[in-house]
Amino acid sequence: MSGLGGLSVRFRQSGFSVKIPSFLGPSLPYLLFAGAIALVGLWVENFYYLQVLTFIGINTLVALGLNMLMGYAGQISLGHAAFFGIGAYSTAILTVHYGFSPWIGLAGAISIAGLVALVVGLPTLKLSGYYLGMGTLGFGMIVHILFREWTSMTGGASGFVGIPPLSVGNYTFYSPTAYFSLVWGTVLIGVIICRRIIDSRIGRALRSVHDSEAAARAMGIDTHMLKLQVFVLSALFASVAGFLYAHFVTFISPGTFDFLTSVRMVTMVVIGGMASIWGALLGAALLTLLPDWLHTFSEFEMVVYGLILMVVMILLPQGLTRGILDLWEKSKGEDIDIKGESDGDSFR
Amino acid sequence: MKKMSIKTVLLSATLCFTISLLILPRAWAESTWKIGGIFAVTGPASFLGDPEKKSMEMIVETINKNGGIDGRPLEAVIYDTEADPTKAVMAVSKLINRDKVMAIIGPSTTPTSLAVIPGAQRAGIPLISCAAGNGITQPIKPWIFKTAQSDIHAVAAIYNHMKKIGHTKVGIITVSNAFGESGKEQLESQAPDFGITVVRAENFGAKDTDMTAQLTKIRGEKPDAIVCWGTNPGPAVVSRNARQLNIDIPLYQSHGVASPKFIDLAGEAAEGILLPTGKILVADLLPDDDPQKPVLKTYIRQFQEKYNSPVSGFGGYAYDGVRILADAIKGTGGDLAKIREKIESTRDHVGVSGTFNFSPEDHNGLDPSAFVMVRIENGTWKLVE
Amino acid sequence: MEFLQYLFSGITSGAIYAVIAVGFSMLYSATDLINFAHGEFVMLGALCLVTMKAIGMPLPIAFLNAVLIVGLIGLIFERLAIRPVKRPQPIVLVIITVGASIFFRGMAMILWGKDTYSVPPFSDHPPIIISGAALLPQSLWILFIVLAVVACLYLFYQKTLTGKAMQACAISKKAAWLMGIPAKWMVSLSFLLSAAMGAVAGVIIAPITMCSYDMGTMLGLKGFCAAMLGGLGSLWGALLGGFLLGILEAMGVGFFSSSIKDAIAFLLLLFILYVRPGGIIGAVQAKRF
Amino acid sequence: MAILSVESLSKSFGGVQALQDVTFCVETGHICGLIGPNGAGKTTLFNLITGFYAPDSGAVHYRGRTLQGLPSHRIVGLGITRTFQNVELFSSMSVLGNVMVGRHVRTRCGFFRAILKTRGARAEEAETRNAALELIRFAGLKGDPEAPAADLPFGWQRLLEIARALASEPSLLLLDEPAAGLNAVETAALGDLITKIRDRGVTVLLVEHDMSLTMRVSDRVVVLDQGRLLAQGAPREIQSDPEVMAAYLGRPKEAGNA
Repeated sequence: MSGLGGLSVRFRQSGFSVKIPSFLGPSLPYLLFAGAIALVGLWVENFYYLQVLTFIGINTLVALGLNMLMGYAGQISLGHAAFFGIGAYSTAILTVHYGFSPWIGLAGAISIAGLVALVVGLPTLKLSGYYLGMGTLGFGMIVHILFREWTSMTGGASGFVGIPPLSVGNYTFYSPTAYFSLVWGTVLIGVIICRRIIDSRIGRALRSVHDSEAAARAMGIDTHMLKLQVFVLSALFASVAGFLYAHFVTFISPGTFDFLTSVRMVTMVVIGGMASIWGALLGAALLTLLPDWLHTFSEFEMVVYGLILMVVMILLPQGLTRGILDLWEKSKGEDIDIKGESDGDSFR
Repeated sequence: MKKMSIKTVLLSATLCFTISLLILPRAWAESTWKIGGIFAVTGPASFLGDPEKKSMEMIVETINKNGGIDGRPLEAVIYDTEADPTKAVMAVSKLINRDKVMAIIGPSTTPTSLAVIPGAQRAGIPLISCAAGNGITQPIKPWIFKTAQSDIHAVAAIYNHMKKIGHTKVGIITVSNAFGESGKEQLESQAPDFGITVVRAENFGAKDTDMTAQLTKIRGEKPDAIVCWGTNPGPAVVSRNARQLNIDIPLYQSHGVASPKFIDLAGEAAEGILLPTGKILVADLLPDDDPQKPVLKTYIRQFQEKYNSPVSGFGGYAYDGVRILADAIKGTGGDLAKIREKIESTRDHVGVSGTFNFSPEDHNGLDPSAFVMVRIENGTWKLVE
Repeated sequence: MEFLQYLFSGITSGAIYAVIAVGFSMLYSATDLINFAHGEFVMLGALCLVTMKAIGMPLPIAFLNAVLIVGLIGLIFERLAIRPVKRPQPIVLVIITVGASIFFRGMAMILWGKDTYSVPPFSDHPPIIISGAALLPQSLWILFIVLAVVACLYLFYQKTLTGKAMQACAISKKAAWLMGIPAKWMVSLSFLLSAAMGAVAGVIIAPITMCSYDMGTMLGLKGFCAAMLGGLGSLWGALLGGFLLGILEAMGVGFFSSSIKDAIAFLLLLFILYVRPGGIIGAVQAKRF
Repeated sequence: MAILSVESLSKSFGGVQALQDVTFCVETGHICGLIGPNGAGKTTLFNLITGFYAPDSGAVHYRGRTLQGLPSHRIVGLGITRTFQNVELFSSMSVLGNVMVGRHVRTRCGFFRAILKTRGARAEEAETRNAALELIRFAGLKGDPEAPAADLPFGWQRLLEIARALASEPSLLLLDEPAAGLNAVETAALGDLITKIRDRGVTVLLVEHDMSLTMRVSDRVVVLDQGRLLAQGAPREIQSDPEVMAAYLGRPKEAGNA
């Protein structure tokens, strides 16, 4: 078929294929994506739009990690705002209380979040379905209470002020364009990491666990350890996002890392599409822009929010990305295989 | 796994462009004084943001009715932060960079104010916060002002009243949010100045439904009085629980519950409760020579005419903020540095929340006289000497 | 004397958690589902009561109307949101019910506005004082009503045919379907009953907790922790779990510090999930895999 | 030398005694048929060997090592893989993808190597791909390996599952009723494949109801009935053993009454 020499890109259905030189092949989407970032970064000078795009970038990072956990490994987490918070508070405490440089803060954020994810993940990931949802929710609540009550370290409910901005040598990432490119550069690295994991042996193992845990175990995959590794990976993504958030807004308060934020993160993955990287990007963008679109009738934001979650989950279980692609294919007269069984045996 | 359908390639490219196109800059007019407002209109702090938004819209309308400022009308652009720091930061940046406002009123809560201060400072835009947290104006930040009565004055008013009656031991119970923490800090730090010792400090969740355990612990320390620092509905539950435990020692509340809603919620448990409040609640009981009386009267009349709902002291913060800003804009032609100067040098500005005397060292401009002590007697507020 | 007061305050909040937990367990025992929006049904029950009383209805009629309305809402919710799902895996249902809870909260905010309402207690004689510790009469009302309701549910499950059919559905929908039980209707019926249970909870706790559009979330989570503590699916377990949680919280505040009050519920939840998912009574073999 | 020996294995679920004191062994390089009427305990025995269940008593020895208490993914590492009675394919993946997952135990690329895309990882990936393609051809699966596994006809899905199991280079392959639902042509092809597998040196334990297939390919046959070992021996002996016939067809009535 397609050895390493040339890469032929083939439409799944219509057999149309175009030859692309192989060294360019696998990294084409990244180049396009990087090009898009650079273009938007240069073209948009208005600080507000850069700031909105930066927040979208930070949310995308979280969505990418959660997408690996929920979309590929099929494990739900209702407490991921806790890792987002751990990342933010670790760097805040390390840089302000102990005077370390922000990059030590980053290392601290990653190691603490990773450690907590390991300790919490071991027992939690033995659970499944509702119990896993409740276990992660309980964990998220406890961490939120910890942020609020540990006043000496976290500044308690009134928040943590004066987090230093990021700087490399004597160049500080003050200007929104600089921070925009830093965040979206991290997102690009995140996308490459996810893509490489998905296309590797680990990615296949993940999807096999999602499709049929029994068969995966029969193929010698240590499903519990694998779920734990992905849980830690998604926690690291969230903590890096927390680090970037803390140094961007230079103020954090427990309210930003509560249960509603965890639900918003899950919504990003759900809307984008459970097992698609670009879906995570789409979901993050939509969710970050939603309050902006709704600001005129802000009363309805919660109603619209709840509706989106329900409607997407009921009608488009695979999420908007796949939904749109399927509609696009349907409009081209393709026959798409509708996976849902007939109504008769939809019982568990 | 080498295969990659062309679809994802096109999808990723169009995705990034659509996002940036979605939020194209909209054209804006130059002919009005554009000021921004960010309040927690919905969400947990809506009892603050909602009246503040209404008051701002009302005062802008009245200013424009009598000719605007230097002949140009005032235009208010108001966003809802839902008391969420991230939304507040985005709203401020939208006001500054897209709507190109010249000054900002709000936000309503302390955490959101602390979150937006760096942005306003960097952009060099005067911001008048409606939150009470002390960290907003301490240490002094050139562009940041505050019209809400500070917790320092509220605690001073309570402790003054206690000193007069001879209470020396106090038990405090505070809500576990920013307002509660700032109150607890002041209650504990100012106590020695009035010869009072805090014998017990407890806290409760904003949504908690039963505080009898905390009150029992406080009662065990035999204090002379109890101070409850929080915003509805928590303090109403505390008052009821105190009545159930028939705790007969006096119960003080904070200015956070200085609104008719508290009496309605606490029911007859509100009888005899003392609390500091802006003069707005007892406007008609004020002696006629009180300079604030006419301002309060007009504010209350206008508010009830426009919204036919009871007035709340919190709306007054935004009302004063806009009036101070309007006076400062006069004659400066929109030069932000001059406006900042004029705000900072505002003297004897009689507002709803008190008489403002700003100075380079005091960006709140209020003193304990902004507060008066009231007692709740058969369902209404009564001034206490 | 203080211990007794902590015990009484524990009983008061325990009664609240218990009556909500029963709703969770009842739905789980009948449909094997966990409804994260149950807390919002409690809120809707309380706010409906407020509206009914505002119109001037006497308490019993208002009580009945609130329960009927919310039960109907539960039925419509199941019909529109739960039944159409093609492959009802837990992950899908968790997200749908969480979305529903946000949706109901948003609607309540629009209909009832943002501030808090108070409701007079059912009977207004003063608190009962036993050697210095005060117990609210309202919590006794809650106790009696919840016991009565649980007794009715128990009879309904054990004695009536529909009750047994519902339990059969939970164990195996396919088998029940083969036996001619309209499984789809059973699920709808159990949602109606669970929503009605939530409304009952909302109405009887309203005098203590006061009601606002966002009271449902924390109460719902605490109710779930109580249901898990007692043993998900067992009605008596829910009662036991509710009171135990309330008393433990009150003791925690009394003897440690009030800031850990909320943490107690969730720490217990995690403990139960990890060590003994069946809960104290372990009535239902909890599915871990 | 026996690659697998089962010693007085017993297992009961609640009141049901699924297996009772079963002892037998499978010679290396042999195809051992395991037959018995429904409910004889064949699948339970299967799951005990692969570590899905833990036995009540007795032990399973594989190459002299006991499999007691080993998690199932370690047992596969030792070289024992299985297929399922009702095919358990990875529906979201392609045919090639499914077989490549089979290679999991034989490859080592972890998270870091995958992220860094080291030369070793890329080489291992290419090698996995080629091995999988070779196995797909070996199993006789034609058509596009990139096609989704769920689109394959049922017969081919069975072959795919066997190819996937082979991908982990097992020395003992357990087939759980591979011929169920296949027509005559597909069953014959399956028989050839099983013998080809044995010729590659893989010992096969075959649980199957299709007598003609089992008798044709098996070197030895073990018969289970109600959880007990009934008989074991060469296919011809088993076919003529009266006990076996009785277990399947029931005792003939005493001659004389109609």
